[in-house]
Amino acid sequence: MSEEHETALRGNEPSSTRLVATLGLAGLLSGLIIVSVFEATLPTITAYKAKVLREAVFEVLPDISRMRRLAYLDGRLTAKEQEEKDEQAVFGGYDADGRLMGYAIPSAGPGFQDTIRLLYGYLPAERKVVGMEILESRETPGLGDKIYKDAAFVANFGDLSIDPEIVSVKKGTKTAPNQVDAITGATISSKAVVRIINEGNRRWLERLPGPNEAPAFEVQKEQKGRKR
Amino acid sequence: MNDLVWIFVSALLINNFVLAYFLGLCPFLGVSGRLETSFRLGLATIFVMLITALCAWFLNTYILVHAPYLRLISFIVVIASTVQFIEMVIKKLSPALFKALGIFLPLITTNCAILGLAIFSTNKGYGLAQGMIYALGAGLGFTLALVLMAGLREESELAPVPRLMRGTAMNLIIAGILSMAFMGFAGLFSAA
Amino acid sequence: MSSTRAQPDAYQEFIKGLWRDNPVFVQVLGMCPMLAVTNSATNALAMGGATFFVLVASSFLVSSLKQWIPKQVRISTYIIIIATFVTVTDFTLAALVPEIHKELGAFIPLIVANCMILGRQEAFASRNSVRLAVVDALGMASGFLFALFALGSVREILGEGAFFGLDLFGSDFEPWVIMILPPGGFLTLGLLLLFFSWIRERKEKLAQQLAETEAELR
Amino acid sequence: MKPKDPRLLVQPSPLLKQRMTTGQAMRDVLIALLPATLAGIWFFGLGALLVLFACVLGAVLTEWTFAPTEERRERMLDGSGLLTGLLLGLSLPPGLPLWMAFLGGAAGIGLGKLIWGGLGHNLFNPALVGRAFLLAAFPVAMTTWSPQSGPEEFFQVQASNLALPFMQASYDAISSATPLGLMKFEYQSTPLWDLMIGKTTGCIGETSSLLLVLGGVYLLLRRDLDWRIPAGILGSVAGFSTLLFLIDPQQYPGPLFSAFSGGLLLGAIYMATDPVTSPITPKGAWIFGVGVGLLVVLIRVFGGFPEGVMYAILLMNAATPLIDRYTQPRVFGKGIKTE
Amino acid sequence: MKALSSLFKRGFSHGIHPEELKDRTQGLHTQRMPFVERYVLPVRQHRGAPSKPTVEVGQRVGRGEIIAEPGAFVSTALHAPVTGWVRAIGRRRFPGGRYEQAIEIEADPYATQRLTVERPLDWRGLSLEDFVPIIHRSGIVGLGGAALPAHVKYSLREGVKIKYLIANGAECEPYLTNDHRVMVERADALLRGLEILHTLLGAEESIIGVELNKPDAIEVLRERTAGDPRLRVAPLRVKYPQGDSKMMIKSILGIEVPAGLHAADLGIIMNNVSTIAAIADYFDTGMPYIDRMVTVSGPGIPYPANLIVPLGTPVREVLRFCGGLGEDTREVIMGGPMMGTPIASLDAPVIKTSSGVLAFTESETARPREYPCIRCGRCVEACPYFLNPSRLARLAKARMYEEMKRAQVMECVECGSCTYSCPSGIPIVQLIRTAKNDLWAKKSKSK
Ligand SMILES: Cc1cc2nc3c(=O)[nH]c(=O)nc-3n(C[C@H](O)[C@H](O)[C@H](O)COP(=O)(O)O)c2cc1C
Ligand SMILES: Cc1cc2nc3c(=O)[nH]c(=O)nc-3n(C[C@H](O)[C@H](O)[C@H](O)COP(=O)(O)O)c2cc1C
Ligand SMILES: Cc1cc2nc3c(=O)[nH]c(=O)nc-3n(C[C@H](O)[C@H](O)[C@H](O)COP(=O)(O)O)c2cc1C
Ligand SMILES: Cc1cc2nc3c(=O)[nH]c(=O)nc-3n(C[C@H](O)[C@H](O)[C@H](O)CO)c2cc1C
Ligand code: SF4
Ligand code: SF4
Ligand code: SF4
Ligand code: SF4
Ligand code: FES
Repeated sequence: MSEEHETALRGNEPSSTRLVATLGLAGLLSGLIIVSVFEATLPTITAYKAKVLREAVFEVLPDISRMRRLAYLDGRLTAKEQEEKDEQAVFGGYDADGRLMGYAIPSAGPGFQDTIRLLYGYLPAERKVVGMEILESRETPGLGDKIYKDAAFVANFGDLSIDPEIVSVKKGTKTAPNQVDAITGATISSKAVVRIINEGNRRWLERLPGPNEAPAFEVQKEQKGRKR
Repeated sequence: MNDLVWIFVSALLINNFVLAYFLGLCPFLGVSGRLETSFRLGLATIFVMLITALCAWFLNTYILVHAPYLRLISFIVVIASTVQFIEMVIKKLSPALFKALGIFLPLITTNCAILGLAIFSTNKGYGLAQGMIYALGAGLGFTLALVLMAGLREESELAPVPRLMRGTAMNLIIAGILSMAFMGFAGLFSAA
Repeated sequence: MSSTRAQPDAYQEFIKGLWRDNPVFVQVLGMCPMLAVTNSATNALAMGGATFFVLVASSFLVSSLKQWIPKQVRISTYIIIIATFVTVTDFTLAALVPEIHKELGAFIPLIVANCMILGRQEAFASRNSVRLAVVDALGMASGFLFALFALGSVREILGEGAFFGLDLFGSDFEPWVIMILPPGGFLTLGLLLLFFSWIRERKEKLAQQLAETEAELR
Repeated sequence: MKPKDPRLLVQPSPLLKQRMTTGQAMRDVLIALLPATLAGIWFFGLGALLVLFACVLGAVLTEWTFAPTEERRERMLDGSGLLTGLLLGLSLPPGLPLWMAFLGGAAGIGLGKLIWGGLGHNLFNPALVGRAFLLAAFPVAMTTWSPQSGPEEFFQVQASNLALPFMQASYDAISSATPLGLMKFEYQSTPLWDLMIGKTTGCIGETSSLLLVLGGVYLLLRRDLDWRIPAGILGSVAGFSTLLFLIDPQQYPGPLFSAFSGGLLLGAIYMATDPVTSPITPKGAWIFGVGVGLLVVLIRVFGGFPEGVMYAILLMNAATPLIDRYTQPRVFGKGIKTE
Repeated sequence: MKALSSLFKRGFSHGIHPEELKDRTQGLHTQRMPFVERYVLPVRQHRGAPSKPTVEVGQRVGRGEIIAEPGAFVSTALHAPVTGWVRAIGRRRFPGGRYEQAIEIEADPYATQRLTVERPLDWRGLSLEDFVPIIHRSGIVGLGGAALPAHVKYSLREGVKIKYLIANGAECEPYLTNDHRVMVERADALLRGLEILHTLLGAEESIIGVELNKPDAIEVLRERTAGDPRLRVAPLRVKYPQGDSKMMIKSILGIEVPAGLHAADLGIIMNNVSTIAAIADYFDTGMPYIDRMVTVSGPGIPYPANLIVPLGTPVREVLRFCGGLGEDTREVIMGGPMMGTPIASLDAPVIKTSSGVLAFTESETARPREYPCIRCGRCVEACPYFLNPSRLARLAKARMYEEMKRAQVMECVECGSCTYSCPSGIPIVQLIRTAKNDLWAKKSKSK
């Protein structure tokens, strides 16, 4: 390095062991600091995540009173709170006395600008979508972002039949129960949302058991923790 | 399969690292003066990115699942050593190239484009194949932007650009217009 | 060095970073991770704040540890130090202001990549007394903060017709969407650079004229 | 005895010049655009005229303000600023608020021309830079297409035109999709003849294909534009879309529709051919044209926008320096081995 | 005509088609210009070193007598165009404004102006080695514009075997018709000259290249050369710069002379038709090069003509002989409008390269203001050497001369086609000249 630097740290050639030692020390220290901060902040962060998730689920599944995470493990849904890498899961929504009412299904796909992640509520009994919430998107402000800002558009998904599949139509031409009024000027994002939900259905519907054989909700334990 | 295509196109054009994410601006503004150099730096970056993706995937699957908090540090260490390695190789193979790239190879080490790649593909939860495709797209996109920029800059050097405009201000405006043009790729292959 | 001598220096160092060679407007360093999140004043401030903390903290640490860091591994050490602080910041923000953290998303870790921070360690902190290093860091960081804030404000005001999220021009203002899109970032920064170099030139001209007139008066 | 001589000029050779001048070229393009312009005004009413005027005003004022005082007159005279304004105006929706049109003209000249050093030094097409700016800044207003006004309401200007500066437009007529929009999102085509004569919605200047072609022929005869570029564009668009059409006639438009709809003709004949921002070598011109054509179809068919001409041209503009560099012909007598 | 020219597959690409404007003079039989009282003879009318005067002031000289001998190998002799007295030897101002050594001769009004020369010598039996010094003293230079002393081309490098001998009758510049008249009226001289060179250079074939706008010349030469296997006439498309040696060689032989080489290196010798005729005259009559054929034309000239003018005749006299100058004249040009040079004063004399004297009025000389280059590409499509004049001009304006070298500026022959065709009125070739001269200067300094 430059001369004045040599002088700056006035040290004659240190031994390689010292180098390693220094690095090791630095690594150790930083590791310590990081871990402690991590431990300190973890609860708050996870709590927040959970809160956001809860709100989303309760948003898309209007009249449920409890929820739990249902992971798809070797061919069946099993209640399982903490998540693992690349395991697929939905969220079961239950009424007060623990009967399963519907599922909140996460799904994602390409939008106009970037990937759109959303969560939608599905009632197996009526084969209906009853709610949709965008979790993440980078659509254009003023156009694409109407997919979550435009109440009218979101309302489309409040009571939407999924048979044979959901289709988006030009604004104001909705006739059948499985149609969605696209946003004028943002047809592409609208279509994207619809496509993403359809794909979610394609992936999940045959995996979802009917209300009665779905994993039940152990009422007593959970009630304390998960009161709203 | 289909989503692999989209991942590639998205990284290459729609969400070009330089023009949409502002990543790797230092080399973008610093090196794009000469076409030759830009091209080589681009290639170097592609290479580093591919390796980064590989490392990122490895770390994510085997280490970070147990110690998520070490993500940043481990990424940096791995990437840094990779670049060191490349630097040595290049020094061996073509001293000329090494001269041409000057301080920029070390700069790639801490270049946000590289780190960004690792972090983004982690956030998006990409697997190995997806990650590699993503890296390839991002690298090529970076190179594309860099090369186009170099061509434009070499040409505008002959023009009587207003004195105050000269230098970085001009380059940023050029980049802005370029990024406007790239908006044309938005929605590519996503509109079914 | 004696504090009496250091006093003016310190001030100089601070001003230098804040204005004369402002890291962004003059040196144009370390923009990348930043530009992306300057689409609103709030985000800009948050990002600036995070960078501020990291820069000052690492400068302090590096300058106080400089005797013990062998030069062969200094860069790696600096990076480790910086990365540590960044990670800390990341977690802290996530815990304290989750909404903003969501906005800034993947860009906080990228502070590590910011050339400016490493640059300061290498160029200044590792060669100067702790207090000078810190003052310098404060200056640079404030300069950086200021630049990001300027960018963020312009982009938010034009792009959303709002400032810190509160509406400025009433409901039927037509926002300039481009300002919050990537091209807006480039164009705004470019024009700001133009603007500041123009101001600097004006000042120099005035200074000259002043000197000349004084010379005449004598 | 000696008669007094005339005082003699001493100019360097060559002492003959052909008559064409750049100013004349610009004027030719203006003339060529006149029919299509008038048609546009006729179709969309007084509002369209105001939009055009606002654009030209924005462009010319900007040019005038930033020109060095001594060069002002000349810069105004070469008419390129005027042309930029007009071409920008022709590529805007007729219902656009005037203040946006003005802003577009200013942005086009400012970002697209002045900062590069003025006429001849810009590397992106100024009019299109202006349009791209507007499109990205005001996507809604820029994609709201007010229907054609019949002769009787020619003189009533739409409310949206008259929106106050920096304020939103309120649209009285409900917007109707352009032929391309219909094609892309509803898969319904528009009769070819309507496209030809311009009985469609769309930008002010893009509707009437016939008149645009007419102007193009005039420019060709005047040797003002490089025929290779329009040829390349239209050729590749036709070819590419024929291919897709054969694959799936329901979903993809046929070649004729592709060629005559949207801004393709306006772009191919008047904008891609901007000499300043297109390659100088003949080979380069071909590459440029084909490139634009392919990008247009790519964006129209697989992209997020119903229309891609503007972005296609801008992207190829960006590539032009590279194209020029790699299509330099071999200098006479170079690289020949002497036996 | 068009159909005919379209028949020609070969020929060079690019180039321009300026108006020919030859019709006023191409039909006119040549006249001899009467002698005037004073003659001014610069000692440097050719490329290379100036000639050395061999006479003093006051000395009497006879028409055709040598008055200055070659100053070097690349140089030539100078002979008295009239019988009279040397009145002055000193510096005079000349076209281009530089001062030059010149010999001033006052004609003897009573002299018979008969040639006073040593007796004509027989070329048969001469070898090329004896031939070169003879031409060296003949005062003959390349009349195609390069003004290279003729003998230089004939002193071949070792091992060069001459295949083709080409007579350049293209006369591609507008207005000029003197080569044309030579070919029509002095076909025999031309052919005799060709025979001399053909034999001495040992060429395999001799070709006369003529542009299609001179059908009569083509016809005459065709019938004169009919049945001679060594000779042929090659009609050429009307196109500037058809007369440039490399372009003409491309058109006639389809050979592309490599950059940096001379035609001679490929075994090709090219001479202008007038040069060849001059050589014939020298051997027939012993007359050295003292009379020059000049086309006097242009809108400023009342009575255009093809004149045989003794060297050194002041332009003023030539113009007076052709009815004086119209007072709307703005510019008087020596040589062709594409490569010639305007003169500052009418006292400038006719010299060996003055192929024409043209008087231009406002309409030719007016220049519209210069616009910036709009990259229209017309210059690119004009340049016969496939350069990129637009880029060269930009670089020149940015003073990036070294970069220009990389852009092959040195291949430019300064034909001016680019400037002619530029709608922005950019003085491209002028910029190129400055750059080249600068580069030459650097080169010679570095040497
Ligand atoms: C700058 C810009 C951004 C756009 N962003 C979106 C977007 O985020 N989502 C979308 O669906 N359409 C977007 N559009 C509009 C699409 O290009 C396309 O025109 C629209 O989806 C067509 O819908 P329509 O047929 O209802 O007009 C955008 C257009 C522009 C010019
Ligand atoms: C642009 C250009 C045009 C020329 N045109 C002619 C021409 O028309 N006729 C001609 O004899 N020489 C012409 N020359 C000169 C020829 O290249 C060549 O030098 C000449 O014919 C050689 O004969 P000379 O040595 O007798 O002049 C031209 C040269 C240049 C550079
Ligand atoms: C010192 C010198 C030597 C030259 N020798 C030759 C030669 O041997 N053969 C030749 O064809 N041209 C020779 N020329 C070439 C001239 O450039 C002349 O223009 C040449 O004929 C090519 O141009 P032109 O043919 O168009 O006149 C020489 C020029 C110079 C200055
Ligand atoms: C055939 C032709 C087409 C042109 N097209 C455009 C154009 O599309 N946009 C524009 O701003 N100027 C255009 N101009 C005018 C001029 O070239 C343009 O303003 C320059 O780019 C300014 O440097 C055109 C000029 C000609 C001769
Ligand atoms: S004047 Fe020169 S250019 Fe013209 S014909 Fe004669 S030699 Fe050729
Ligand atoms: S300037 Fe060109 S023509 Fe003149 S001597 Fe040099 S190379 Fe030959
Ligand atoms: S003057 Fe030179 S550059 Fe111009 S056309 Fe002739 S050869 Fe080409
Ligand atoms: S002819 Fe003139 S304006 Fe056209 S490209 Fe050449 S130099 Fe530029
Ligand atoms: S490359 Fe320097 S901060 Fe991104």
